[in-house]
Amino acid sequence: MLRITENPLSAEGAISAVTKRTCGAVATFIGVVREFSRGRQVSYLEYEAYPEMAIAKMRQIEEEIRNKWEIEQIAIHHRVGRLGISEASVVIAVSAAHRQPALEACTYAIERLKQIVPIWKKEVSPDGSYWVGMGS
Amino acid sequence: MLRITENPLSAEGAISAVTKRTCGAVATFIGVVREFSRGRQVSYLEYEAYPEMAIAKMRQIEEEIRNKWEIEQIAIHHRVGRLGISEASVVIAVSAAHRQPALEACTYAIERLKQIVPIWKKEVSPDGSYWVGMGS
Amino acid sequence: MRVTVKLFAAARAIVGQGEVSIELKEGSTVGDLMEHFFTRHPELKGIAGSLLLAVNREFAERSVNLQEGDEVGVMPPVSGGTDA
Amino acid sequence: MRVTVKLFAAARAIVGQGEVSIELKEGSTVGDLMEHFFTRHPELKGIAGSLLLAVNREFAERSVNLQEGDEVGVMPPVSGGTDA
Repeated sequence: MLRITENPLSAEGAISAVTKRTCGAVATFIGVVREFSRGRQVSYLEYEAYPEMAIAKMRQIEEEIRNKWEIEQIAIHHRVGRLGISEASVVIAVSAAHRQPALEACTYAIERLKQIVPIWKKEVSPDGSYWVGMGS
Repeated sequence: MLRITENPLSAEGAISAVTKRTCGAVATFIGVVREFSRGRQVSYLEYEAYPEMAIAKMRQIEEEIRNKWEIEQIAIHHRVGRLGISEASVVIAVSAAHRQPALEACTYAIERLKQIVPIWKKEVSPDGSYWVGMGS
Repeated sequence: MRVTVKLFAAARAIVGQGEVSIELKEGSTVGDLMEHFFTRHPELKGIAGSLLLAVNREFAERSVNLQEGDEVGVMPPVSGGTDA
Repeated sequence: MRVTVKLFAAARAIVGQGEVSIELKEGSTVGDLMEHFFTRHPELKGIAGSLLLAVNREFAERSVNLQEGDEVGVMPPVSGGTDA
């Protein structure tokens, strides 16, 4: 359920993968490429990962979540490579018997992903390209 | 984007409908039929709506959300009629430039839906059927 | 005056009809209308405390005055969305 | 002893390689390894304060001692997920 891939992401696929007969709720978060970033027009993004460590850190996030909330399943799928406007960079889907743990765990997952999962993006715009996160 | 329907719901459809070029985040909540409810085995659920008032109340929820958060689009799709285990009863999708309003508004939408939108369910189990919410 | 009453879920099951047209005296309130139903369907009175009422698709108290042509909704507490 | 260094994003762009194998003296730390890079790539030193370091896929401080065969990650602050 933890995946780094160059292929387009499917929210429906992640939702189906986490839904079990005991689940009453599935919360998902989808990060998509915006047309503008920090005032700059974006042509496309290039995502790069440290794949083995990224999967290990996603596993850590899953463990943290299972220690905090009663959830059933969690899927975290992150895309790498070139992504155009409105394409999904990340899909997180969390299923649980009840809505509150599903929603809270989903929010936690995207916050932690942005903190500890080694994935980077380069914004490519008409006037050049920029690695994001280097003090920009 | 506010809909009561007898047809199966599509999370992907709701997500696509709310995603615009200015969006960086889409949060969704999917309510699904659980195999067990309050300790009883569920065979299937029958959802019934007061459709005109339900749509009016969904519109009220959208207005409340737009007054509280900077969101782009919101879709609330609720299914009525007979639903089997693991079928989706409700799909909420909220898009925004940023993740926090999308996630918070999505959580708010399902809470308010359960409070003010006139939709009811009857649980049908092997030993009879029960309208939910009547003090049960 | 004549009002349309729409009943839902357990309220519909008890009354046996989803929609009823009723003639009321001028000046009748939602509460007066409910008494009409309680007389004919004592079982409905048993759940009276939890019933929600609406006039023209907006939740309303029993003290609200009805007008010719109003649509009154009689319904149990809502339970949509998800049980989760 | 020999360690493998993997560089990512801006760090990879500055060094011009994504993976380097380096021979170090016994007892070297992550910080010693970084000095090796700073000498050869002064531009990397310019972003030294924000670089994240990992040993065998776990974040590590510069004071950590390296062992034969370790995999060291040199990377900018992460920016995955979404900009939103």
